[in-house]
Amino acid sequence: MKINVNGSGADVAEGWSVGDLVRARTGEQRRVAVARNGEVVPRGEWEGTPLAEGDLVEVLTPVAGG
Amino acid sequence: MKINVNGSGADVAEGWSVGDLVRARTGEQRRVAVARNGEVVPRGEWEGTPLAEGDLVEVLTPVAGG
Amino acid sequence: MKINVNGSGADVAEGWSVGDLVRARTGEQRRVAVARNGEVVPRGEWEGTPLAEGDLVEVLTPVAGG
Amino acid sequence: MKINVNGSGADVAEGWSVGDLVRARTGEQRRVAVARNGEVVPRGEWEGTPLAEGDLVEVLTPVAGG
Amino acid sequence: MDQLIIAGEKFESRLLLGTGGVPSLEVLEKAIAGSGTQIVTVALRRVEASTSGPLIEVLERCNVRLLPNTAGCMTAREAVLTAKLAREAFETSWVKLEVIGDEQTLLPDPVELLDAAEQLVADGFTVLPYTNDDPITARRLADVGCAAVMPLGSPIGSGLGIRNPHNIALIRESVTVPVVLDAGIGTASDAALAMELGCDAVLLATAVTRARDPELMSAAMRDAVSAGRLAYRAGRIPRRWHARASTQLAGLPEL
Amino acid sequence: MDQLIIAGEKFESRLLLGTGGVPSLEVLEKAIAGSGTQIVTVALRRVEASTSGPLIEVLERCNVRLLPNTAGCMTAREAVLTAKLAREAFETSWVKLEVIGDEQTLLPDPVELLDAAEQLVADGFTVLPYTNDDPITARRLADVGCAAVMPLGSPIGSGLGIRNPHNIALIRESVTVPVVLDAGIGTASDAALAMELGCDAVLLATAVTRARDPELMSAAMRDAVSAGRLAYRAGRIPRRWHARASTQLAGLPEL
Amino acid sequence: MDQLIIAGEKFESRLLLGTGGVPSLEVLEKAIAGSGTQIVTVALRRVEASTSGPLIEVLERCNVRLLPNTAGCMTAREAVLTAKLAREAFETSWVKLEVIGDEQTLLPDPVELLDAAEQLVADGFTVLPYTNDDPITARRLADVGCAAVMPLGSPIGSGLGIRNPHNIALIRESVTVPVVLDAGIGTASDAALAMELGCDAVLLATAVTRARDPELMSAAMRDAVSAGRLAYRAGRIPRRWHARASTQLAGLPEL
Amino acid sequence: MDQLIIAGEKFESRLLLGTGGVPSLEVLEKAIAGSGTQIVTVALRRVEASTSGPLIEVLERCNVRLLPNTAGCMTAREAVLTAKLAREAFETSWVKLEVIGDEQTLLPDPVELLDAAEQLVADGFTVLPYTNDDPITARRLADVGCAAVMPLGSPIGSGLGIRNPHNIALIRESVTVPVVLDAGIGTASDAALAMELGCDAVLLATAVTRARDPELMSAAMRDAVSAGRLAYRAGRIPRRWHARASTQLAGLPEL
Repeated sequence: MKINVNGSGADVAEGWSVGDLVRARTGEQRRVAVARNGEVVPRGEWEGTPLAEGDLVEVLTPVAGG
Repeated sequence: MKINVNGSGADVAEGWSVGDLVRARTGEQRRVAVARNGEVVPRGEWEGTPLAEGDLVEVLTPVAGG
Repeated sequence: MKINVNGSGADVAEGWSVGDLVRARTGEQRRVAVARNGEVVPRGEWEGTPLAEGDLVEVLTPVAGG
Repeated sequence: MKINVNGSGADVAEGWSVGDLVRARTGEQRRVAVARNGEVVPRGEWEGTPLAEGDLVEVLTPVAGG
Repeated sequence: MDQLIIAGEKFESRLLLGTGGVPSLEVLEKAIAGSGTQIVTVALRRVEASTSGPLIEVLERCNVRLLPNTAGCMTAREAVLTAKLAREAFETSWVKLEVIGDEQTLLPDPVELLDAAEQLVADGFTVLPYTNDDPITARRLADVGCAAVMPLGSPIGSGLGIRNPHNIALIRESVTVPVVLDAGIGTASDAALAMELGCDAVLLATAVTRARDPELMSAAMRDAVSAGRLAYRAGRIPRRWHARASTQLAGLPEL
Repeated sequence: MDQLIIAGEKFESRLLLGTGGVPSLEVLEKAIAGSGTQIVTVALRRVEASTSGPLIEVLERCNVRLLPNTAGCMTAREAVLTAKLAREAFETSWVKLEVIGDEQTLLPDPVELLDAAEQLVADGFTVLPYTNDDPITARRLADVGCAAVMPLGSPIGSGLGIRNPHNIALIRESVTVPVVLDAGIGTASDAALAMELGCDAVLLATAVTRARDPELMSAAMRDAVSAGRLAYRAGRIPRRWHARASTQLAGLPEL
Repeated sequence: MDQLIIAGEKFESRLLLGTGGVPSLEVLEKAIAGSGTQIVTVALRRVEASTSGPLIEVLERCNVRLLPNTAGCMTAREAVLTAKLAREAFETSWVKLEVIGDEQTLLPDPVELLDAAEQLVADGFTVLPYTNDDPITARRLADVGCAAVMPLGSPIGSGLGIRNPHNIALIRESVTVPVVLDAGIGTASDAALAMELGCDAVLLATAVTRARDPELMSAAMRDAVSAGRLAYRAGRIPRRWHARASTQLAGLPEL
Repeated sequence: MDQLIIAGEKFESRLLLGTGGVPSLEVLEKAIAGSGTQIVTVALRRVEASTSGPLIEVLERCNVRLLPNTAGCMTAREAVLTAKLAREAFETSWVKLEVIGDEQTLLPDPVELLDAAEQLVADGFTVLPYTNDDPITARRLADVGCAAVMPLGSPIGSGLGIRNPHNIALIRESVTVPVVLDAGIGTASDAALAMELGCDAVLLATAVTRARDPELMSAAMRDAVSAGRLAYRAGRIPRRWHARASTQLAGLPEL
């Protein structure tokens, strides 16, 4: 299933949830935030939120900032 | 007929037009502009525009300005 | 004997020394400095320095200053 | 006869005057000023002022200046 | 020739003169003549409040373009309606757009100003907005089609000059329409500085009309704007930390 | 008429022009004409070092008063002798007295300067000393009989403008002879400010001679000095913390 | 005690520290300690781009409040979504709201900023907006319910200090919420001046993180903010044109 | 340790405090404690004029070095004699040398000052001269053997701050002895700026003694001097015309 993660195309297994994707992308999951198709996906809904073909997902993490 | 002209109440004859009012208010009519109930009344329509009970009219003239 | 002390005329006994004058002018004598006729009179020479008619004497003491 | 003109040694004939030197150094003589051994030599005295062994002479001319 | 061009119209003078605060029409006429201005601002008020007598006759004699303002308006709606009334009264679609956010500072309200500018441009006006010195707001005003942008140097009538030259220079970088320094000018060097920063013109009123001698000050401002413009075109020397001799050291005598 | 008077001599122009740094005599002639100056500074150097060709012919054509300087001198003795040589060469007893204390900043040495000024005044010179912006030194120079005082705005050729306007204003308060702002001017607004501070004239060289376009800048400086002088005479408006409306609020319509 | 209070929360330190630009987390930890700050800004980026290692562990060790920003957003929509993501990631409803209008100056866009602020306040955020130095925009931000206003001194990272102190003082007059000077601070005296103008706090990053010695500069800023605040409370002496003797003349001897 | 060293003597504090203008000795004692100063200036006056009561006891309690001044002297002769009297009274050869040229501005007279400095150095004094901001005069004072130079920021008691930072920086370049910014400080940021310019210390009186709350202001000045010194040592960021992002753009999400 083709989706877009952080600006690049990605191929993920059918039935993957946002939680699966986050785990695949980052070890440290505290302080991580996820947006799917322009909406926030609250941490509590990661597992219950399946990914769909063509999803635009952003997986974000803290950095130093002004 | 009671109307409001430049912020004060005024009593004008039935059937008076905007043109009648302007003449009553100022000798010099060049460079004068009139608003009636929040809309501009173009010079060309002064005579053809009757006043109505409760009208809010502003009759304005040039002054020095920054 | 007429002398001038701190800008005003003063009458002092014959044979008075600078030391006598200082004692007469100020109780606290530490931190006091004396000029006589435009010269410093060191503390050690106060007693041995007789005053003479017409002397110009300045008896100075500390004040707050910028 | 050895003298110093404008910072460099120069060899001039016995009996040369300041006037001779100026003529030798510059065609245009208007607006020229001469110092000899730290003194101004007025234009009127150029011819009557003989040069002497070891003289320090400055021959100056106008330049643009702030 | 080095002309000021606004909305395709050419002007020899780069000084716009506000008429507010003049002690008399005689003084106004002298100040207009002394300043050499070709654009003069005017306003509209209720007929009862008009005290300035035959203002229009004087201005027509001076043969200047009239630029009505919307002074006193605090919302886009008021400003737009005032602009339309001015178009009727003065038979011009040019307007100095003012939308004030505060009566103490008379500083413009960026949101209302942009809203009004957009409406008036759509209605065919030639809009010259009085704005603050924020480069972003200035660029947005240009983007919506204003014929020029008129950033302030400091609050109207304050005489505090150009408080933030850096912003004025940034505005000059960020728009292509003419930049007119409007408000805050106190004296001649302020006007010269505005032009040196790259402004295309200066608009001022109080600095002349309330000066001890308005006629003399109007000539001062004429020369100041000319001086600043010429200096801008001539290209100033760079600033140096240390000195640079203006007289050659070569050939210095040993005395 | 509003004339500049130095040592009893009257001038229409309040701009004195230094000639150092000009790219060519053609440019110099244009700059002198453009600036409208009536007083031009010159220097003396060894004949071998003279590169400026028929400088004198050009200056005579321009019909300006020559003001020789003592640039490069670091002691009173050198400066006095240089002044005497200049009197011979240029047939004038006027001198711009410079005694420098440091080759990097070219700042004047107050002690040597005062010494030289006193000697030259005693010898009948009309002394115009280039000094720093210290009001005490300026007053002392006036006290010893200088015909004017010429405080700097900032170091020669630095283009840093007037670094301490407060001192220039204090100098204006403390002497009765003309005050000529000399050195540091970078652009037109600097010259205008000098005049607004009460200076009687401005002397500059580098700002014009090393500008990208010296002729254009010479006209800028002419207008800037005029603007600043007119503004000084006209009496500027006071500075205000808040705004003051330039359009009456009375009669504002309710729209 | 003289505490800073934002949204009801009390802080001993009036210095907010941005973490951008730090050479290393070791340096960041020292700078946080040296500055005495209790509020530190952070940002969100894609996981691949995170280079700062265990940033969060360090910040948790420092026991400071995290203030996420919306840096890089150019529309209200982006900023609002970014704020919501930050709320998820950092478990705080506090946000430093940035909506930039231009990538070269990084100046805020007043229209988008006000729009975003209004939405976020409605959604329960504690909004600290980075704004320009326009008093009208600042007042509007306070009016829509922002917990503080954070006007700039000059562009982010420019080190140009406070370009328009007059505007900062006007902002202080026009709002009751805390005023935090944000952006432009270059060195200690800039931070002290901000506090003397009546600001309640200072937010800076580059001035410390890119200084030659960030740890030393963090201590400088701690002392500067304290100095400026104390001076503001102590009440400075008035400015005088002339001098006032600090040593009495009475009793001066005749020597 | 970063100590101030004058004439071989080491000090932890870089703030010198003048005592003139204090409302009471109680306040003075608190201000000395609050400022952390280790050097305090005093003066001599006729016994009849002494109003300050047990000043010396207070100062001895504070355990500070006394620095007598020659305030009020207008000639080298007066100043030299006053210094000698002070040496007698205070049993110290240190002296803050003041020779004033004008009672309205209290500006130093460079000629008399240099003369007095030379005499006192020859007589074994440790001379700390109060001078104007002229780099040449400062260098000459160092050349004659002064232990430090103390240029003014602006006239004594004026609170006008540092009118010419460029000159202070040039003085710092031109001498190797300590530079102490003396006179003109109005508030904390002025003192911080002095240190950032490279001054080794700041001497102030009025700014603290006549502040609304002298004790609070003394603490402000302590922190300001510390802040400015730390910033000077830390190395400030360069000034930039445009912005520089303090948050990375890399990894910015597309939202």
